[in-house]
Amino acid sequence: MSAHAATAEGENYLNWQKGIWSWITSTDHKRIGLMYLFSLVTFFIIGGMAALVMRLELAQPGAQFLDPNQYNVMFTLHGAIMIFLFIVPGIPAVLGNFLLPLMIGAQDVAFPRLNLMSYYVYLLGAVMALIALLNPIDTGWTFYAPYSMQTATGVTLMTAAAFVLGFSSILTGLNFIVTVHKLRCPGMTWHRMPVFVWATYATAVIQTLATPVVGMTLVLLLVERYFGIGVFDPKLGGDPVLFEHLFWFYSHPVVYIMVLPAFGIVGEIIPVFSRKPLFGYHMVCYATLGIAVVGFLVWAHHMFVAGISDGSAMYFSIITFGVAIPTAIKVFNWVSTMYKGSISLTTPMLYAMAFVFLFMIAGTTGIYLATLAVDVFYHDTYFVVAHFHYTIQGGAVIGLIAGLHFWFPKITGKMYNEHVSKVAFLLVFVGFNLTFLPQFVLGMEGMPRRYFDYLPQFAPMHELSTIGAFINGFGYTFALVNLLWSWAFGKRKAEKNPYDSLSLEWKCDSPPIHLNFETVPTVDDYPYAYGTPVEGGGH
Amino acid sequence: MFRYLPEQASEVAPRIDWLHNLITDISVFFTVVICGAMLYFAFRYRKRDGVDHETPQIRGSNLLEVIWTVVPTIICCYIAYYGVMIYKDMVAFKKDAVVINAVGRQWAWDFEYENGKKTNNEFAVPVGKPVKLILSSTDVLHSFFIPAMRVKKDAVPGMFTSLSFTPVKTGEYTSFCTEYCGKDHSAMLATLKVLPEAEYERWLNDRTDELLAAAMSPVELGKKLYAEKGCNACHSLDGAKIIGPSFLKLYGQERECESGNTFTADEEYLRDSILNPRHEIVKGYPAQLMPVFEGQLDEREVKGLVAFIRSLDGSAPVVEEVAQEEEVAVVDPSTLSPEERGKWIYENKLCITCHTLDGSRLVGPSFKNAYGRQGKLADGSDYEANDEYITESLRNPGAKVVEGYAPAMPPYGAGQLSDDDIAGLIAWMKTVK
Amino acid sequence: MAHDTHDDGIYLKILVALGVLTVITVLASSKAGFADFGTWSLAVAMIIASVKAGLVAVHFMHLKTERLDTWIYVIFPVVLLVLMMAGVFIDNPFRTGTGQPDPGVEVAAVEKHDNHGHH
Amino acid sequence: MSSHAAVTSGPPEAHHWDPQTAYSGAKLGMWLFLATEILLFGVLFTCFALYRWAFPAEFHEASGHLKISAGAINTAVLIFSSYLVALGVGAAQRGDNEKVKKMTLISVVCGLLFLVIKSYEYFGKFSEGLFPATHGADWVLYFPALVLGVFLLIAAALTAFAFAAFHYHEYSKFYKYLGGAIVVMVLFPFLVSPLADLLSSIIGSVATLPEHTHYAWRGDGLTQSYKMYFGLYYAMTGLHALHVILGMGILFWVYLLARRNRFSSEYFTPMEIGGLYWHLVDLIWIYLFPLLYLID
Repeated sequence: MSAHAATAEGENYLNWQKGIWSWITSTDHKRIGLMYLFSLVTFFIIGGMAALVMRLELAQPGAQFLDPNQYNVMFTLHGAIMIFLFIVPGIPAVLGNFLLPLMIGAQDVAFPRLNLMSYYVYLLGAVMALIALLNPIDTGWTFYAPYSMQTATGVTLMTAAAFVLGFSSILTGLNFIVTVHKLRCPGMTWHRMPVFVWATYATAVIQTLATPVVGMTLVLLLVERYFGIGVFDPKLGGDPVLFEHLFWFYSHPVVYIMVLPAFGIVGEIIPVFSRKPLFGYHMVCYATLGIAVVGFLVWAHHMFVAGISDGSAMYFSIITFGVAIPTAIKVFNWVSTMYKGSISLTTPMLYAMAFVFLFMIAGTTGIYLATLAVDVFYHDTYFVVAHFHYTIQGGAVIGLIAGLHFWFPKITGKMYNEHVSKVAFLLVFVGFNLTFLPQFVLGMEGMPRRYFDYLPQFAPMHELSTIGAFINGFGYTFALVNLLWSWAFGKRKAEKNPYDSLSLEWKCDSPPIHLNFETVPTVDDYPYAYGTPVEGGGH
Repeated sequence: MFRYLPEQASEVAPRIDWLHNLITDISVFFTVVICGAMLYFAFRYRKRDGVDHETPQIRGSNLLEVIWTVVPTIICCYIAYYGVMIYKDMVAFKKDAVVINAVGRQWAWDFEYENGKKTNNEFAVPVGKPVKLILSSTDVLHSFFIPAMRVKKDAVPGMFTSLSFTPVKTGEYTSFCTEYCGKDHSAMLATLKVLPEAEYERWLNDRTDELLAAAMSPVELGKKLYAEKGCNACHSLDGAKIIGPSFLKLYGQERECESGNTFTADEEYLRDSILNPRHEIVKGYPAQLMPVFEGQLDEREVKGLVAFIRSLDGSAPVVEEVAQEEEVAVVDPSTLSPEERGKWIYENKLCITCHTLDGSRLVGPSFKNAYGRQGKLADGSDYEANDEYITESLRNPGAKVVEGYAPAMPPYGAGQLSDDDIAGLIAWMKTVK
Repeated sequence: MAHDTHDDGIYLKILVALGVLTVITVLASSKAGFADFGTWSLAVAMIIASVKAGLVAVHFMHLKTERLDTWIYVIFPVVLLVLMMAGVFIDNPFRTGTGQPDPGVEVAAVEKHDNHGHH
Repeated sequence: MSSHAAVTSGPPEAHHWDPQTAYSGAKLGMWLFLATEILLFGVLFTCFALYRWAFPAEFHEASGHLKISAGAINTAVLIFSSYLVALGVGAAQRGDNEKVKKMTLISVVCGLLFLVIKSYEYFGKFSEGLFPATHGADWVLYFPALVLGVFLLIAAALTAFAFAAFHYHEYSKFYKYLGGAIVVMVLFPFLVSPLADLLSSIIGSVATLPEHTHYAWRGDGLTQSYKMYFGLYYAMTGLHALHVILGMGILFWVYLLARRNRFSSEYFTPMEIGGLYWHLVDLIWIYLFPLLYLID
């Protein structure tokens, strides 16, 4: 490593170069991570608005202020924006970009300019998605054939936007895989890497290998809409179930792109605030890779009633349980980490513990949907809506916010206000549960999803859910505003390692200098060696 | 707890509910144990007065890892096995099943029986005998879901799919479309009537509405099809544009199409627009939306629709009554005994959608031994379900709402229920035990 | 940079091998060649193509000198491709459509079925 | 793709890793990109495999239309160019820039020859009426999308040149290119509709279909699955041709580097990367040729 100009006192990646130009042409993984953060939060707000409008409409049976077409547009935009523009880039693009090089002792990702290019490809996709709002699409985020072939609404632009965003996701994944393989600092063997790096690596594998499949499927959809090449439309001899196969071959692994990084973050937070090593570190790492690999085998559990053969339905039902087991192992390991620890209930720890509770509900409700006979009843009902909100919102979004709070001192160099953030946590937790527990009940009562209007018997639960949705929305705004306020006007400076973590990213300054480390760090043990060694403590 | 599943009306429902409740119990147990342990650890080993105390460096234990890998695997295998076994019985081929063709189309279900009887958004099956629905779709994906029977299958255009169940309880059950299919996806409901054997046979061979249709004048047939085939979802009768052009004063108008050529809306143009709507799209209207009716409507039905459209020249104001079943019903309530009248009112005046007979709660309280029931009202005062209370609850339900129930019941004025009707209802409710 | 300089001889041998295999695959087809493998023509064509692809990958693309991590990201996508096709092909050919007796699923008589000892 | 130090002076490039790991990192990155290409084509292979199983007779009959001679020549052309590129990589490793220039140039010419043969085949099919036309009157439907694509390509190219200029510190050229990109993107909303109408009227008159049937193919009277074979044929060979063009672009970029004799035994990564991509393009055609042309 060639030497570089010694950094002046108080100079860090935020202030070493001034001006907007230095930001938008910066190939520094930390600045790119922040640019992603602000883009993602804006789309989180847009997607959240669509959700609140839907919940207002559904508060009472009968049409309130939307007509069916507008409602269909709302739930499609909520789905498409939240998934393609917020949560799929989500944790890997923000915290992955910011922390991966720091955690493995590198100065930057493997291909810095490719990293900047993938941000601009993301922006291009985002611009196309915003233009697509003018003639909004109403096919649902799944673009199922043959409706997406026949509807006159603007399917083209939103599908093209999804393709471009997929391309950005591939480039980020590719970048991270090469970074983890080639840029680990001396001593950082695979078994000394933090769990968040394992999770980001597993996510990068899925991003790189699953996204091309949906990219090609969406291109085939567009080509069929315009050139009449009959691959999915039954009028042209195609098979709509084939579209479902190809779509879900990507869309199931994508849910692991969303949730695996959150597992990584919780695996980082709990040991630090329990002052205890992460229990069963090796099992947690292998479970992460296990989920990523088995995630590719199970896609047709979304299609049990789609008309696939009974034999394949039985296969996919049985193999889907293979994903439930590694997830259970992870939860057991997190809770065992807290045994005999010295636990301080800071905000990140509260979010991590809330994550464990919410993911218990998410995981166990997944068992219903994996069981063939029960999924025939539950498929496409509100039970599924509640399940995937518990996994995505209860899992990935809570994980992202926990990560933002935990690494806030490292990113900004300041401390956030602890009390305000705890109030915000309470609002988020209560609001989220109040929104989606009633939806489990709706699912049990057999209410289908994507319904503009419903029978009076479902009314009470929808009222509860709408109230919960607004508390939830307010809770998130409150939490994010608190972070923004503390960054802009916060007085309390954060020292280098406020929580005495052993992980590498806390060895550099907060906020870190442009090239992360003054001298190349070396590592001789995994970053969870807290507490005094005891015999029989395992390796 | 968490028992919210709808009533078990098919042979396989108890087994599915058994498996469902088994998973519920296991899930609740593990969630309570794990989150309880987490909270206990957080409290028991909390950091006291700001200083971290000694913590053992336990990195892991292979024994524990093996245990919590093997135990969940065993549980998962058990659940997966029964999930597959019950499904296998659900889809197994049943020799003498009643076969019904169910065709989904944008926003309605058409049923056809083996003896040629066709019904719209409603079908009946005999209790106790297996039923097989052969599903198909004429346009986009739909899905046929009967919650009470615990069955669901997508209706995929271009291929057949089938679902089978064996109803064990008579009654009326709602079925939903659960695969998103466009504008009125949420209005695409069908009613399943499970009838005793004899009544089913009578219903199957009761072709009165088809005879009625045969005797109908073309304009009346056209009006009936206008409602039944879902034309009203897109074409209005009062000149307003919903999605397609309004039928008011349509006949004889000049129609300028996207392809540039213009037509006068005569019989030929209307006939072609109904059977192959996508050939000529009028300027300003979305293409590719109207379903193709060729092969759906026979010649006589098309002539009826055309005659109906021709009759809308704005001279006679057309009151669009939604085809109410009651009018066509053979039964005249006044001829029945009070108890039978009460039962008939219960089934046909929509009480059934909110009040059950088996004690389970829907939107309103169950009618099972409701007469004479005492309890608390929302405002805390007590109530006793005697004659005056029931009459008032019907005429002005908002006055006294039972605690814990939503004030969602519509008032039944003199126009809907006469005093004799209410007396019959009260008499019948006394018999509901 | 220590790496063995490929002498061009190997590449020529590979070129010849590929040419020969191409000729074989053309002759082995019923359209242009004379051999008619009937239903097996797809399998034969795919085997020959895979051999050619293997030659290109190992020699031209220097997979021979690559370490394990590159090999993983060559094998894994091919496995995923096979998985995708397998998933589609255990579904389409076995759809029972109108619920005719599915060969795999035995016929359930109408009377009460013994359902594995629970209520 | 390489992150090697810029030849000219300027702000310290974050060459944060030594040339050996940079080389192996670039190769791993390229292999990952090839993995995505394999899966991209994999979707088309899956669709083809399914519909060939579903409609064997029509696919057999339809594949009779293809000229096996053209396919065989194309296979030979691609294999030969793949051989040349392999020689080029060997030459680059020895720092022999002259040979690299020759090899890459001939390969680009081979790619061109491939495209010529391909277009000859395509127009042969068009004349037989096997042309995937869209719904009659809506032929103009996708011209705005085409125009949008062209604008985006121009804007993207200009920004790419701007970055290149920025990288080599020619700031004057950098502002020129970036200004051009912004102007193009600003003009786009005003120009798109009139331009689309203009384009559609010129081409529309030529391509309008005799009758306005929905999803009508020129070769009417063919069964749906017959048309589907050609739909998949155009999709697979079209996407492959696009990748041939991309490969030619990369090889030409390597040619430019060789012209500035940048290659030495220490630094030849671009040639290696370009070679990997070209070999993949050849590898995919090795599978396409028997699947589409030979099997019955």
